[in-house]
Amino acid sequence: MSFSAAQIRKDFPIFERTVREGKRLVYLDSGATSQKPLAVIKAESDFYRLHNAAAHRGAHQLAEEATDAYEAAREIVATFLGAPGGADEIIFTKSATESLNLLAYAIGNAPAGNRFALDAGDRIVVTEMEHHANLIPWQQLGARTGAELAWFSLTPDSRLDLSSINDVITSNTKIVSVTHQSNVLGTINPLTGIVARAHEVGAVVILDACQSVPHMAIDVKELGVDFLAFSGHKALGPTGIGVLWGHMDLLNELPPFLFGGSMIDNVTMTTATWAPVPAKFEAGVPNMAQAVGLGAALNYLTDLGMDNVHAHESALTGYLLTKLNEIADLRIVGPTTNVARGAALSFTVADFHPHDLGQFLDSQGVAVRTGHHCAWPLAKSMGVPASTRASLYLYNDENDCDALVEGILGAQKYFGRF
Amino acid sequence: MSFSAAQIRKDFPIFERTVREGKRLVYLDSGATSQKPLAVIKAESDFYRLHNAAAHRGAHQLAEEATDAYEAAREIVATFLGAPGGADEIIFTKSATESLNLLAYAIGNAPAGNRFALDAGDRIVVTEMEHHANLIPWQQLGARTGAELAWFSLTPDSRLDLSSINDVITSNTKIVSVTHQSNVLGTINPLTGIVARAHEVGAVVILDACQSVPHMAIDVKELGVDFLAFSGHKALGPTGIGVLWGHMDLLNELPPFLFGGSMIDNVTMTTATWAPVPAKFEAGVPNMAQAVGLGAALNYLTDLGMDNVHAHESALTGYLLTKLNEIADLRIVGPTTNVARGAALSFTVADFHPHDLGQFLDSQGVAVRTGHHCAWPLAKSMGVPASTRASLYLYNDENDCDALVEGILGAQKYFGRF
Amino acid sequence: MELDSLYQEVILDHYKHPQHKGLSPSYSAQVSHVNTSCGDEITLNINLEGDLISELTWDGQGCSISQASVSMMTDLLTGKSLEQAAVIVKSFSELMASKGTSVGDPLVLEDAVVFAGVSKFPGRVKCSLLGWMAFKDAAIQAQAKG
Amino acid sequence: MELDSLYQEVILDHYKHPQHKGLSPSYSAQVSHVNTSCGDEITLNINLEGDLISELTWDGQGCSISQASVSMMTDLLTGKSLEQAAVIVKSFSELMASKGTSVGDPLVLEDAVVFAGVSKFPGRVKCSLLGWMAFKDAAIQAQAKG
Ligand SMILES: Cc1ncc(COP(=O)(O)O)c(C=O)c1O
Ligand SMILES: Cc1ncc(COP(=O)(O)O)c(C=O)c1O
Repeated sequence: MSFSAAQIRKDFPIFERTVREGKRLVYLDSGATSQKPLAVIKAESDFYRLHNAAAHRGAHQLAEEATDAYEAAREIVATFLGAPGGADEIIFTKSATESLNLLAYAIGNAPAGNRFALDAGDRIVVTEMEHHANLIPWQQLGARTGAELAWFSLTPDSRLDLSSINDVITSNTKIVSVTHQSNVLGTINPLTGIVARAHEVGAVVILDACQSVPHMAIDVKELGVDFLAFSGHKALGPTGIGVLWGHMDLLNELPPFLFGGSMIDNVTMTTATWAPVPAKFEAGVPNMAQAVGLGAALNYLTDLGMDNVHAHESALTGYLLTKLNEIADLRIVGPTTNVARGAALSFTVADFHPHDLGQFLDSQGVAVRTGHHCAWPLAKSMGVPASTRASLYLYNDENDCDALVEGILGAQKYFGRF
Repeated sequence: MSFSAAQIRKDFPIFERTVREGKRLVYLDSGATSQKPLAVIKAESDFYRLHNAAAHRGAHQLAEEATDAYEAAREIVATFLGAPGGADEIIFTKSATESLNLLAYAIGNAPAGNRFALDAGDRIVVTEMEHHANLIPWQQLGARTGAELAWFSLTPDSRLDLSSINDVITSNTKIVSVTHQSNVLGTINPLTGIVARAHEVGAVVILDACQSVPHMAIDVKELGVDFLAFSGHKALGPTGIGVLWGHMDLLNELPPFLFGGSMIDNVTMTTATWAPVPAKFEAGVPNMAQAVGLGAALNYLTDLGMDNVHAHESALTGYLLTKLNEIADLRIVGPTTNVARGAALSFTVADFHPHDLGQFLDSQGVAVRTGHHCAWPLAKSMGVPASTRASLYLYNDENDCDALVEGILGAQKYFGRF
Repeated sequence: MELDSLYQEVILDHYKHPQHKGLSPSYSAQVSHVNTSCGDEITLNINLEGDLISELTWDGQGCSISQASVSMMTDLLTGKSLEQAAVIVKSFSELMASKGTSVGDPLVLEDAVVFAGVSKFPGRVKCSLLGWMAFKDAAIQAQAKG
Repeated sequence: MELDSLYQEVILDHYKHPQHKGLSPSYSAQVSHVNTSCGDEITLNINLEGDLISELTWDGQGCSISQASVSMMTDLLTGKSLEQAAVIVKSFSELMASKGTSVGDPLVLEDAVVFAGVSKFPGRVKCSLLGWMAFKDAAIQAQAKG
């Protein structure tokens, strides 16, 4: 079966609508959130229609069915990521943002003697291309514990500067948290050296995989990282669901984050002990329908084959890069060649403000994102306070890329006339 | 229009199915989670089908529509609660559990000088009937800050013992966090005296309204509390959405909890400042579809009229209490009269274990919950390690109550034969 | 009635007349386990003579399934070697994970094969296993000491 | 084309030829505001003589809408009293909240009524208001000092 974006689009109800007075929807904002196939929408609504009850709680058939549906979703995620410890290593959160904050707070809760306990002599390492969600939690953890924050800066061609890796990941480094793929630059970071150095000094490696899990085959064993976070809504799944994966032995030692029902072992008025992983990290009635929807999304992706998805996006990225490089006054913010880069393409055009460019594109039915893309320090360090980002996914094709290019040329004409 | 549970049930697709080999579904577990009307299921799926995009982010029509839908939901919640400061006082979380943890962590983040800053000289007050979600976060905050945890115990008739209120809410009390209605006992707590005393000593009052917001008209101004938390899924809404309401001046002073995109004002590699409320408390791409679904749920309730819902449940509670009181060896765990109590009815029957009783009821199509209902300290203090709970909602009627009673009598026969 | 496959007579019999209930005054190891979802509790004393389980006694409260299961287990494992016990525990765990697809090996599990019916009820599997998990734990602790 | 109601000539004119751009060396108050969703920034200097806004200067970067809006605002408010300015700011804020339903009062807003077109684009309302919010802030600070 050959990969057909046109065919795939038929699975996504939103493409039946038009925008801005009858224009075809050219959705190039999947880096912010992806569209949802009918199978996902239906999985979520079928849960409510047929099986809705509180998982792990009621003593009745619906509760059993809800529990089965929720736990089956956990299995799907574990398989999708290749979790060595199976489904129990999968923790459902509301988003990648929560997953990363969970880690930062849980580490902050670690008592002295716990392997995660941090103090003023320790270091946390990130990169200059982090999304705010993988930067500010660590700034704050640093502020609370006294640990110092350090980071990899970038080379002129938008890659991590690993030349002085041993000076960044120092022997007192406890945490290294990096993005797999930049949501702005599209850069895919090489992990092997970082993982090796981090483990050499006894640090854990946390991967922000928001922009990779939806787009390429991931096997956490191969990556060698210790924790991984992603959001369902960027991977064809519902809003309100995220994932944290971690090695079982680390999750066992990590203190809990949110406290409440279902995460306890025993409770008195003044003390509490914790349930085994993953329950320990899932307080309260879970976001069951959303987990089930995410399961359907990952099944949809698996049926297509993640290697096929990736190949499609890669080819399309190459196509669009070539086209964009041909536009006068257009500057790509990120790698200009199609090597170790994903399908997020940010750029500026002459001195048109991205907000104006985005507005013109919108008037043509082309949906992009503009601004600093929640990576303000990166924007500042690149001297590009704002840019326009087109991000591609499995339902996009060359027509969409052409529409973008035409839109940019149209904007040059439209704003040029003044 | 008279209130007809039979008519209302037609709006809930799940009642079209049967359980356990063709039995009618008698759903008496709404205290754990409510069923969903079609309007809610459709609101969530329509969001994905028609308007899905990242709110507050994209520069395109879909993003505008998604933002409008999400913010409209905030307005609906504000109106539903009578928030004096309007929609900006409504913070969307994933659940009541997150709302309460948000408060505990944010308070823990307060620097010296901030009105929320806690230390070893301070006291936090809860009650003995709290759900784990409104107990353990405060235990942990106490452990982190040195603040002492104190609580109201219960009278023999399952009410808060307020006789020594001034000894419980002492002048060094900073936080008073109480449940509006016990999810086990059904007891509705009187708030006036607690609020008056708390405010007299300068403490803030936090209300766990999980079991009241779905069942009665709520006006936060009349209640006089400072913060209120509830979960959407118990109020006909989707899973994965919760609410925290707070007075604007308090929310302004409260430090943030989760860190990431959309909650910032300015960010450098080492520092960050915060956006205005409510954005400050909503990091990341929000659970938009779930917020929209919650909006539809509250609209559905408003259309019926919360006073009508409450009157219906109250009458039904009275009916069921009378019937249960007639059963030999049945002991109500909670107030035995229909005064200041909601529609959660827990009980034990002779020395049948609740798990066995619940199993028999399930075989008859009657869905109840058994166990300690996430309020283990309460269960222990009442000497009832586990009980069976029937909880009623707007779609239940006398037939459902009769089915429960018949089921209990059947269980007595079934287990009695041995 | 499907329920009858859960509440089989031998199960209710053990529930009404629990075996080995009442804790021995001395023990090689003592453990307490709870079922956090329903609050069921059990305390188990194990006495070892060398490799032999000379005595297993327990106390606790819970539903018919958890109580009958621990009662049957103490019957079954008393007098066995730790190796034999491990085989039985493994066989029981597998039965309980079978979701009603296995009938259990009567040569290994004896009367406890009636729990095949329980394995169809996912909400009750935990109840059945409460005592067995406590045993596993107690055996490890007793060996560690001994 | 609907877009034309957003990008009206007078707006693009102010964008290309911003008025009062370049910060005055001295000021009664100086404020900096950012639009956090797109990173637009503006610094505004206000000079008061008694109750009179004698000078408004600014610097910054941003989209055509935010830049044109601050440029027009400085034109409009310079020479006005703080009371008059408050009336104009209120009128402009109301126009921007109107979602395209108001045409604006030309007697109060003069050229700035062209922003009626912008009010139809919810994503751009924040851009239009950036400078005006800065002004409100600066006026308060200047008065507090004076
Ligand atoms: C009184 C009370 N508080 C808190 C909660 C926690 O709600 P959730 O699990 O939806 O976060 C519940 C329900 O489980 C409850 O009944
Ligand atoms: C690289 C990266 N990390 C983290 C996030 C945060 O994800 P979410 O907003 O879904 O929590 C995003 C997307 O917004 C992202 O692109």
